[in-house]
Amino acid sequence: MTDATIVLSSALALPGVLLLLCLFPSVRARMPKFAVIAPVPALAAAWFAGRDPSIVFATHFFQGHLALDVAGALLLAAAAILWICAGLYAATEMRRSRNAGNFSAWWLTAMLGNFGVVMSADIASFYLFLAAGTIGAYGMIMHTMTPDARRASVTYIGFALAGEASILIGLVLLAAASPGHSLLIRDAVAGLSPSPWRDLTVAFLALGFGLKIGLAPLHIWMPLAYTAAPISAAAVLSGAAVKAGVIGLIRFMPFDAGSVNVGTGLAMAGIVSTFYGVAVGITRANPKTILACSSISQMGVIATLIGVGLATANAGVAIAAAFYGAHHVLVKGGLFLAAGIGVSDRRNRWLVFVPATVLAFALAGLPFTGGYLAKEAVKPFIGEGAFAIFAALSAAGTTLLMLFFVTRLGSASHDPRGTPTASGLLVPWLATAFFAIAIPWLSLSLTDAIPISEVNSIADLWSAIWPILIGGGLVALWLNQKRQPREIDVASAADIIRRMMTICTSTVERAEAILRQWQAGSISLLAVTTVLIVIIATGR
Amino acid sequence: MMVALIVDVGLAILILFVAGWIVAVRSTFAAVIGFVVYGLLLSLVWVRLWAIDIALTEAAIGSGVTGALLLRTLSRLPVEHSERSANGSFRFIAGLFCAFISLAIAMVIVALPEPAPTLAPEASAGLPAVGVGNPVTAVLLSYRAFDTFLEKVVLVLALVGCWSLAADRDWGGTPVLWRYSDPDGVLKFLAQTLPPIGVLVAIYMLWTGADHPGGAFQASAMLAAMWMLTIVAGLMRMPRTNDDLLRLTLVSGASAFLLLGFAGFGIVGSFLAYPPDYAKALIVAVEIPMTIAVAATLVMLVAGPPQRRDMS
Amino acid sequence: MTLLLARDIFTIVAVTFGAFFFLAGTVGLIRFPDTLTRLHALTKADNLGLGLVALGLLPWADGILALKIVCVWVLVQFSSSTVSQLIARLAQQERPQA
Amino acid sequence: MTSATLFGLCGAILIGLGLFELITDPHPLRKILGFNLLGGGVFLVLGVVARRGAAAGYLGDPVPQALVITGIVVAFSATALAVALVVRLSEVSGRVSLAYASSEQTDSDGAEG
Amino acid sequence: MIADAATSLDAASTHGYLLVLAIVVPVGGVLIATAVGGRTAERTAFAVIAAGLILGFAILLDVWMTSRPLAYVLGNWAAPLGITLRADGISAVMLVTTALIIAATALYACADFTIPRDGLEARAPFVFWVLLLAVWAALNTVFLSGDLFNLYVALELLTFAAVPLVALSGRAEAITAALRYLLFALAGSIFYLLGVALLYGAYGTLDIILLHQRIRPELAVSLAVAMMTAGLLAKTALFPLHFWLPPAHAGAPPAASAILSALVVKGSFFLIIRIWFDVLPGSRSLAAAQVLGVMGAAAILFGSIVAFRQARLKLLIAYSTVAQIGYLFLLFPLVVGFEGSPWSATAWTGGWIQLVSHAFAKAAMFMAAGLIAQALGHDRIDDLGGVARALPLTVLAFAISGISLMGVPPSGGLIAGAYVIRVMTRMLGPRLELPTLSVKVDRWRQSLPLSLAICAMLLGLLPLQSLELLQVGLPHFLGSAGR
Repeated sequence: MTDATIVLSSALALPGVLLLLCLFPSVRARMPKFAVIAPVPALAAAWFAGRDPSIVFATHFFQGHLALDVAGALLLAAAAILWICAGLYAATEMRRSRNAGNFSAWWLTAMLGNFGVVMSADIASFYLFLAAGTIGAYGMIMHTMTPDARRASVTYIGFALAGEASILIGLVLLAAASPGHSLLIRDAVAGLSPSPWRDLTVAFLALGFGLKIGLAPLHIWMPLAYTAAPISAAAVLSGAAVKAGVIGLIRFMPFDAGSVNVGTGLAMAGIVSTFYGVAVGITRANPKTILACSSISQMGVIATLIGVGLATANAGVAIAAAFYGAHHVLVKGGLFLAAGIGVSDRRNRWLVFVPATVLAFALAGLPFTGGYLAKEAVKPFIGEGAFAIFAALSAAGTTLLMLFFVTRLGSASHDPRGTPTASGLLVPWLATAFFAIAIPWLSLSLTDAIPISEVNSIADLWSAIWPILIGGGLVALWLNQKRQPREIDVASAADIIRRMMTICTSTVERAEAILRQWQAGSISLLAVTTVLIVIIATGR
Repeated sequence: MMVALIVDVGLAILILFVAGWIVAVRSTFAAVIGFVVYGLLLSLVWVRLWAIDIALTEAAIGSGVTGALLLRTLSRLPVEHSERSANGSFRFIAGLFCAFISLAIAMVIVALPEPAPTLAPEASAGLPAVGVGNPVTAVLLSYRAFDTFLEKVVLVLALVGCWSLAADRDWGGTPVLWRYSDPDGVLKFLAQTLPPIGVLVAIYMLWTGADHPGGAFQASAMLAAMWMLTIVAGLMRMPRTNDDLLRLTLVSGASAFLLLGFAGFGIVGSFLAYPPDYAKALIVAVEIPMTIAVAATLVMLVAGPPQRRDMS
Repeated sequence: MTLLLARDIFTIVAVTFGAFFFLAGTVGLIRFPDTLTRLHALTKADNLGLGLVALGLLPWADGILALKIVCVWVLVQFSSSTVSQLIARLAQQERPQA
Repeated sequence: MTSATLFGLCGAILIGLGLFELITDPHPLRKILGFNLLGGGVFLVLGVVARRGAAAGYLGDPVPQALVITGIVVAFSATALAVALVVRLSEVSGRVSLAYASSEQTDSDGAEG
Repeated sequence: MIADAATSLDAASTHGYLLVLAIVVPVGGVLIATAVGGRTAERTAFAVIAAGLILGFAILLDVWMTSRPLAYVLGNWAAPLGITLRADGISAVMLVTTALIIAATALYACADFTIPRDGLEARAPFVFWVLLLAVWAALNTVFLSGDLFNLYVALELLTFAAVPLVALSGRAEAITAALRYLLFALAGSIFYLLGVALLYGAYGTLDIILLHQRIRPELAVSLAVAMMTAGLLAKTALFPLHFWLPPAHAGAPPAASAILSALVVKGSFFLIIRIWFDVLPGSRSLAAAQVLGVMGAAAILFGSIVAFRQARLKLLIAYSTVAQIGYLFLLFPLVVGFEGSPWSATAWTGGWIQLVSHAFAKAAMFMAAGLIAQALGHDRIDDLGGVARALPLTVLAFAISGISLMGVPPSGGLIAGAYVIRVMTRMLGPRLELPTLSVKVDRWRQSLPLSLAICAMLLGLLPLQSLELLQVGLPHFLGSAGR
């Protein structure tokens, strides 16, 4: 067993072991504290992999393989840090909850799924961890058991099932086309090009993962889920867990062969949701909802990026998308924590306000923040020609949305009796904010795999700044006209989903009520017999 | 030959008519009576197909005992049952499917290969080793003895299943056949006169079964009929279901087979194989407990689950 | 020769009469008004009908077979008489005024 | 057209009739009758196979004949068990019907068979 | 089997007597238990189980080591006149699976069905123990017999053993369910018998190997196979012929449900496999296989959704059985469709692993559900909150078996597992006060379903290519990968 094997498998083993420990009620009660250290091995693994991008670990995990490339390492590192910080936050947040134990059980499940998805190199284990992540997320969203939470979790699981189904079909097609039925993702994707069902396969996969990252119009579940979930849960879900879709796109899209149709479609959906997120977000009141909408928008950018790469058969987008995503992990996670803390506590309001504003601008790509690097990283692909406009507009939109968020952050919690904020909440938030700014630079210094043109000419800076200024102007205009932002109506959206689900299930049940009768059953016996007779007799 | 064919056609038409009547008639009682008639006609068909053994079995078990069982059941069921019969379209569709299936089978039967494959030569070639003259008996008790063995177990299981439907408090009680008390004892007289003859006939059937049509099943059906007669006439009591002797009798048939099989292991070196020189003796030796066991099982199956009330 | 002819004629006559009685019995079973009369018709068919048929077949059968035929007839007599007794009593219980 | 084939066709029709009765008649006892009709038909087919296999001085192939005898006994056992179930059902629930009475698995049509 | 038809037809293999014993020992148990009754029934059962486990593993070992099927010619009457018993790879695997599950069930059941020490025989225990052995005998015959009519008798044996188990509780619903089950199963087996008759009429033998050699594609064969398949489908309860299953399996006592759901339906499925892959010659009808596959897919979707909507735990598990049966039938289009390619071998192995794993998992689920129902006095899913704290091992067993049902990748994943998740969220769900336990459930009894569930889980992780055992004695329709 190489040390690589140890590192990689321990990254999954530790959360797994803790999860098993949850079976003992006594341990489960104290689990929120233990859960904090669960991501540490994953961080170590990312560090090892990130230090020398040439090496790729591979190990046998039951019948599956684990591997970690640079793209994976970037996302894994960011995710691990966020899981740690949010874990600290959760330990404090859950102090009052009556069944914190169950929460951290779900927490660990989601974490396991998240890390596993990033690290798994074969189709089977990828799918297994994807399912685990979904289950964990479902549990965390449902945790508070309020009506909203139930509705949101039902909606989430409904969409998740649809996504799983689509992904599963894609994976099965992929495996069927795989040469020598090797289940390694790399071989399968490489061997996809001759397959007659290539575009179909890619389309199913893209659809499924697109749903996972909340592309419009498949985004409905996202605002509901993140608004209903506890703060720490919302942070890791929007930050880390959602990246399962991103890594899925990175791993499974055949960039070398390319696929114009699917790529174009994906890019279109990405562009739409980039602006849709902003347009919806600025009409919402609840900061968490606004952040969720911003996630839709940001994921839209990534989808556009990958779509372009797929359409132009440009494999370079993978690493760029990973880099962009890694930045988004920390920023979005951190902002959720900020939204949770709020600015009710007058003493250290600035401790929330100032970093939050910085992060907001970072997301928009303000120079010298990590966000600037992220924008730079994606520029070579969606920075030229028509896409330049798209990039600028998206940056402007992001600015608008995020500044709006900051204002909501202020206005959301103007209660006179501000309760002092526990340092257990404050410290994780500040840490996350710091890493959000630092990690991109850090990783840039660590690896040269990230293609960023080393230029900070005035022109570049200006091209990065003017959209932000436009965004600032827009937000000023927007706030001037005094229209009351709406609380998100969880009911309406969720009820549509629920009605859809109940309709189909109840039709099935009605069918069952008929089939359960002797008459129907026996007549179907006759029918089956007849069909078999005819088919076998004619088929020979 | 022509005459025979005409007779057969008439017989076939008659059977189909009775069957159709069973399906069509409204009263269940009439249907059951029709079924008994159907069984008897069927045994005539077996005679026409030169399968005398089957004819006897069909008449005895297929028609006789089954008929008794069904009539017994009718007397236990509530007469009026509010059953809305299935709606027309359903019956129509079902009829279409059934017609199709019948048609398919008919086509296959007409197209069966000529000359027909048969195992008759092999069966007759094996007879000397078995030592019996009736090939059917040879098949039942030697060539395919394993089937017969399992089928004995099936009978036992059917009885256990039937008993398992008793109420918990009735477990181990006594099943109830008809009880008919007649003042001037006509039935009693019959029940005293007939059984000796019946037992004699049964023994004869069992013995002749080795070389001529007849055999264990027919004999056991006869025994069962006699026993039921005596019970109905009140000459004998129904045994309790937890009576050790009864239990032993019920499993004796299958057990005898089992012992014989292991004896084959020991002597000839193969399960259920007979030593060539005294094979016939062994076969008859197995048939005797088998006959008694089957007879007892038939009676018990007709009588149904045990009960504790009555106890006349 | 004549003996053989006589045997044939005897058989034909006896079986024909037997068949006639069966027919009559069946007709009676269908046509007669109530249980008792039907029973009467039926027993006629059994006794005479079966008896005559058996009688007619006897000359053709050698020893053991003949015995069997007689046995059949006797046994049927036993059972049918008993059964008709029982049925008759049942009918009376149902209709005491009869 | 030999008489064997004739009875074979007869058996085919009997199978259809029995199947029809087994499926369409709501009364369980009638279903059991249907099953026996059906069985009779199948046995008849087997018997026809036996008759056609007449050879080696026998008027029929003894193997299928033996199968029919076994089959008849098995069918009788089945009938006995089914009948016992019907009787028990009427004792317990007072109904003679295959429809469920309980709320749990109530069939949409109450008296369905 | 074809690979060495000649040898297995001529002489019995050296250890062939094991096959006879595997059938005869349970039968003897049935006879003794019936004859003596009382406490002897239970004791006999355990004696037979000990012997049966040894026999099963002995047969498995022999087949594995020699990688040739075992055969035994009964009464020295070789086919076509006589009956031959054979054990190929799949029979051996099924024998062991059956033995293990029966043993676990017996240990589980002796708490419910123990006969009072005063020795007075009671209904339910007597019937249960006798029929448990009978089910076993019937299944072993189904797995081992090489003669189509003998298989018919075995099928009926199975039915007669299973139906009273369904009705054991004596409630009206249970009896109704049992009656429906019996009538439908009888129709199924008569269909099968008709097929047997036609095959004999066409080829004059009932022996599977001889049939495989003589059979030709013609109308008689088509009709026979269609009738047999349809009849067996009815007994296997493949959608849409499943209507009898849920009430029957949910109405029986938990131990009985475990046997019925885990093993009994597998018996008729096994027979379908025999007919399709052993009797039929190389050219199987792909269209028919696809029809089976479509029905299977429908069963998965339908069963899972209806299971998701159930209010009672046992019914939910029963409906999940309907779904799982669907999975088994996906094997047909895959194996037949990829015939000759390595894929078909993988599909074959995967299908069998799925079958065995489902057998363990479903037994475990029903046992767990039985314990929960016993402890809480009900099995309403919505009121299961906090049971995880009361019966941790049981809930763990349920969870693991649920995962192994949904998680054997790439099976239906969440689609199949939605109902499992629902139940688990209920069980782990918030409940401040512990649920009041009407009965105390001791730990070793909880460990039985747990061990079964773990077996199921481990099976799910077996690599698909590495099991040549499952292909011992099969005709060469599979691809080269596994051989």
